Amino acid sequence: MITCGLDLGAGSTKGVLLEDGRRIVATALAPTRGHAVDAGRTVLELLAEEANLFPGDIEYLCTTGGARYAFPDRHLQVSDITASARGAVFLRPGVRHVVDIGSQSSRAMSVSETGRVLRFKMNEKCAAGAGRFVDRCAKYLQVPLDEMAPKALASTKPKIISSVCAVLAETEIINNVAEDVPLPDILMGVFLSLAQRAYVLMRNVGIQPDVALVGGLVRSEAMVRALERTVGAPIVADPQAPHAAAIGAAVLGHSRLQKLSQRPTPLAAAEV
Amino acid sequence: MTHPGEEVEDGPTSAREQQRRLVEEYYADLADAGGPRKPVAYMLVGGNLTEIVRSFGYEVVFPEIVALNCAIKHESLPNILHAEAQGYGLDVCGYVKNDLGLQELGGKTPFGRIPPPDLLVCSFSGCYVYIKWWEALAEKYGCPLFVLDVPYMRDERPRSEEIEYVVAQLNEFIALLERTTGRSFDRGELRRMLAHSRKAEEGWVRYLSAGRRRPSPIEAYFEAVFYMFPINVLRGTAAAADFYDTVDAEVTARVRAGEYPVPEEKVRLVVEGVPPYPSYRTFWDFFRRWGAVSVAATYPKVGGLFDQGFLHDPDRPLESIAEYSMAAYVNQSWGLRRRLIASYAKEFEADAVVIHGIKSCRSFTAGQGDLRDWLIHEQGIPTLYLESDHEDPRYFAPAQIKNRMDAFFESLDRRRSTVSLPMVGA
Amino acid sequence: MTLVAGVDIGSTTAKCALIEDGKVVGRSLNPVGVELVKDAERALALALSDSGRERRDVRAVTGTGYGRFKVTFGQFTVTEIGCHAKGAHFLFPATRVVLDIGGQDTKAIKVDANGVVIDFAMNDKCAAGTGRFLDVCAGALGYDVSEIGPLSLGARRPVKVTNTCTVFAESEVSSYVARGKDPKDILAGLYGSIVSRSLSLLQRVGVEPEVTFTGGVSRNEGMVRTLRARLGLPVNVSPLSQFVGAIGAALYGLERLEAVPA
Amino acid sequence: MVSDVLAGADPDASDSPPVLELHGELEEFSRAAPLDVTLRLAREIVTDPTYPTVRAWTRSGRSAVGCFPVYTPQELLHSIGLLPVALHGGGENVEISHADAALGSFLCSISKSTLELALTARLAPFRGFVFPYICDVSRNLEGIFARVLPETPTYMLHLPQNFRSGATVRFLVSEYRRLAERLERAGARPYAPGPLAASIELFNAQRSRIAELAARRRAHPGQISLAESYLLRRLGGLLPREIHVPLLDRVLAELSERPVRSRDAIRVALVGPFCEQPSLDLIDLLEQVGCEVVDDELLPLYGWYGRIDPSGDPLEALARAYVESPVDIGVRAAPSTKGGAILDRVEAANAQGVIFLTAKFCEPALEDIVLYRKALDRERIPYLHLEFEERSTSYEQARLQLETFVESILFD
Repeated sequence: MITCGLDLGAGSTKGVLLEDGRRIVATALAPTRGHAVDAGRTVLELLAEEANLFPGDIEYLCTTGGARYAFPDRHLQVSDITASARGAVFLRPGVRHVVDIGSQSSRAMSVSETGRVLRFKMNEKCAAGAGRFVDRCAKYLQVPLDEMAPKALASTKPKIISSVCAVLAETEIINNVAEDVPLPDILMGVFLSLAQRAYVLMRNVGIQPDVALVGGLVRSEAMVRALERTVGAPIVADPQAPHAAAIGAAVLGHSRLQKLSQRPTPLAAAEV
Repeated sequence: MTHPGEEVEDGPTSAREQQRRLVEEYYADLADAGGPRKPVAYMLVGGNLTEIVRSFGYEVVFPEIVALNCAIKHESLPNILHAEAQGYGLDVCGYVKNDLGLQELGGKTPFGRIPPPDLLVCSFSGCYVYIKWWEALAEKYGCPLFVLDVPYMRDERPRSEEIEYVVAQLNEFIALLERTTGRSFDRGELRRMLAHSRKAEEGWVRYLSAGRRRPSPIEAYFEAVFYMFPINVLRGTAAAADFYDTVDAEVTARVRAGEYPVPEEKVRLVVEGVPPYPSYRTFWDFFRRWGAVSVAATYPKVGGLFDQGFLHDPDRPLESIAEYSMAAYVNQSWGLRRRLIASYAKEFEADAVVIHGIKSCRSFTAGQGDLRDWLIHEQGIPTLYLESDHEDPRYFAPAQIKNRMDAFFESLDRRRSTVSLPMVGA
Repeated sequence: MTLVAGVDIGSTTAKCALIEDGKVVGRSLNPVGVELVKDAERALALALSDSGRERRDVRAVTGTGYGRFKVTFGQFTVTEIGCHAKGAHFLFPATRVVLDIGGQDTKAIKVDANGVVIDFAMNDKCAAGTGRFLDVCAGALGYDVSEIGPLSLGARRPVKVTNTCTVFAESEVSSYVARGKDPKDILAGLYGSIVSRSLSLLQRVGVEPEVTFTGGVSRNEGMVRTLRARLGLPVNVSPLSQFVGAIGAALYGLERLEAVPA
Repeated sequence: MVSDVLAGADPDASDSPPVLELHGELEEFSRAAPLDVTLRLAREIVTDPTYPTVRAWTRSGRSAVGCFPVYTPQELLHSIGLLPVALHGGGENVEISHADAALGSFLCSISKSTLELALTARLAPFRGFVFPYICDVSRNLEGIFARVLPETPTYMLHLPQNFRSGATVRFLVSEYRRLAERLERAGARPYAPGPLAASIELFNAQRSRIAELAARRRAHPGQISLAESYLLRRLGGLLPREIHVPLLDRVLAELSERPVRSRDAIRVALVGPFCEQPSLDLIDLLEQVGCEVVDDELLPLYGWYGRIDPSGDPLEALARAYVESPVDIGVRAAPSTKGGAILDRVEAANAQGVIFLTAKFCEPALEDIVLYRKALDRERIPYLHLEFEERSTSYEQARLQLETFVESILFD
């Protein structure tokens, strides 16, 4: 039984193929570039190629992410919060708290042992607490994005940014530069500021170990360290975590498919 | 000049020393958990009932004042973040979040631990959030909650039916205190306390009216804030009454010695609004750079409009308490507030008005933009509007505030056609 | 025959104007990085080479903008609010209201007949409605901010842009793009949103003719048209509108020199 | 007595207006029309910030008074010959360009848009305004109105917060008398007990019809959508009640013939939008994502009390009804505890979860939520908190969170 999870995000589109709800047989990623449907189809082709399957072998397709309704060839769509929680618990069954620092919003979720969302909270007011903040800082400080984290890790006295506006925070950073604050301290300050904002969300839903970080920034070691330092607990950062939402969608797709196959109703009836 | 607990930079004076000692003693008494402690009533500053509860042997805690003490000592943010983790949103009053965060964290303040309440008195005078705040405390502590409903002040003087309503509630409050303490109401004791209050209030009014002098020997906003402590917290005691004698003597001495809040008074201001406590000193410095002195301010009136004649009267105890409660500054309708500010500007010969809006305080702040408009366009008074927060350091942007203040004082300066730009590094 | 310089260090660009005998004789504009003192020096050097003058000819340098304290080689500093007022008055003597939309803030300034500030209002809580807002949203549309000026002309059904947060507005724009909206209509919606925030600031100081529009965003034709339409008034825009702050600063320095002879 | 009032007759015939003269929209609403036509018209009226029904009413020289939410003694205003009209801000169609300057940045949309309407002359049909003390912003707004519309009487109605004092009813009666005196100039006649008793009966009739509508929705959720029932309630604050009551009678009759849809949805209580109202799109979204709203705080004005007996002193009866009301919302000191109140509500409505839908910057709501949450957490009842603003066209964030909430209850 092959189910597919497709996470149609604003920046990139991610997909996974799951066999019998247990084993990931393929993962793929493509930039979205404003064309979610095309990116989704590309990812499907990549997945099929990697798993050596025909796209038709996929029995159930569940979409998630901002463009989850835009993709026509789906059986079901679920919210990316629901999906990333399921995905995080699939990857690490001990996880009870998931924090997702995405490009435009951050979310914290407390989850059950099956990955069901018990409570969640996302930043709504202002985007200062989201990953895009890091991109903008990189641009402003003229540091390539992939060098942000290694440089930040050299920090000894990080300078935390207090402004709640992502744009005005840049002014604060520039002031720090003008005041000769060392670059690593400014960079680490950026990650710590993000971590602190995430921590407010996390405390709001209640923190229980294990805590997992998902979303794009999970690849940044500085982000993981900053979060560990702020939370005062180890953070699970699975290498597959950027695909957590796609994985969760595939997992939910699998359980839905199982339920449907117990009934005589043909699959087409479940299409939305 | 300094504030409760801050290091003195400009050399101590007797009033400041005495004030600091009063603050320390007050917190020390509260923290004294060793012996049998006095029962504690939590109360709000505006239109408070200090004398009544003190006459029943209660000590009083004002969480607003605790909150400002935390903020000025840069200790408010952890409390605020703790409250946000409990679910209080970004836009909730900073005082509320500081207090409820602090309560959850065990009552620790920069001056010592404050005890939990035995009685909650919600003097609902001038701020709706008071009700919400006291409901939360009541749910946490399960102690009796008394809501004193104080009608909003819409006429120059309270109306008879309003006074009757408040007095009826005060009598019900006294009956509650008799039940909770097992003591009977001692009218004589209340009168003695009100006599102390009266003396303190008259001294406080004398101090504030010194701003009429040119140059002003007092700083009616920044300095007054710490001289407010006895009038708001210790009212009803002899210590509060005596404190203002010391202040009197100090003001007289300053005038004699020619010592003023700034070396050369260049701009006389009326200041409206709650101070940005987390950046109190930085904010004050922005004024001093320009030789600006507050000669009158509305914030020192949050505890009572004594200068408008709303003084406690031992011969009319409950009636005068009712009138005093209604006349709390923030309980004044906008029409009354506007007229008061304009009258300060006129009587204290101010050059301009500075309004400091508080992001998380709707009671004080909603409508200050309209006030600004009225002062500029109908009263012809140059007015500057600034915005930050009274508790939350995240909302004080020094560069932005300084920029606005510099621009404002530059333009005031130029309008008087004196060219005196500060030099680089000034 | 006094040559004076004004150096305006903003959040995104450094500008310099040289003034002599009531004329702008040199100017420069360059992006700012992380070394503001050097950026300020470069601004002056570029303006000097633009004018063909020497550093020693300059009698006074006045710094303005949020980085005014980084013009360490200058004699005076003035806030950009005073400078925009003075500069606008210099370019359009009948100016009574100045609207300056810069990289991170927007200001409405009321001036008297002599170009002295009477009142001003600025955006406070965030960068909504500033030049940066436009910058980011242009990016979301796949354009550089310098290209989008004429693009909204001919919009038929401007979209409604309601998000106040620059970063969220970016995603709102992206979602309009994804829904296949005409970029013309999206831009027109953005201009409408920025202008309506600006109007709110203008209301605070009171609108009366003449209105002069300054700052980087005033170079955008679509914005100027939208502002004119919404105000129902003519709006002055000088070809030097990005230099208004620097011009004002230079003039302040001149005034100071005249008041206090060397 | 109601039928007398509806027919335009009045017990104090000497100083009462003659039969209702109807124009424009008023005429349309008084005609029998199919439900969908009524709802379409209602949607237009409710989202039109220029108050067409009020303009129609005032065209023949009658006066209307604008009432800021949440509670105003409309019966009293009606009895002195005024049409009490609920002010609910500007909705999504009013752009704020003047009001920000007067009020400040960190304030709810309804205060800003209501002031914007005043500053742009769209409240010109009103002859007076009442601002109840439901929060500091409403209270302060009165002072700004008094300055910007100096010719129009305004009143800040002090709604008492001490519900235990023996003196509260007497004080509230004095407040009501002051209110009537203040608006007498705008009204047709001074306060008198007879007309008030008649007005109370009219509003009793309106409340009973609205309660009936709510009961129908509870019994057959699929028969009428939340947005539809909300629209019908909203109309009640915009139409003369003499028109609204028969209109609801016609609606109730027609509803019985509507087919009952059934669908798979979670039952939720909607808490928080008591003053500023979410847009119709947002209300629809709740149902679209799979929520069945079984209890809500939308337009709480009608649920303040049931029937008031106007015999005796009707003014005292009105004041007593307010003071003794069991309503427990953010702008009233809690009769018991907030935590207990939310659990009672969830149980009474048999809800599976709670959605807190609060206006941005609405401080009373934001503060209550924490107490509500603690109680819900203890009982493991799921909840979701969303903030909304009037002028918002994009609901992607709201949809994402609502779907997550529904999914968290639907999927194991």
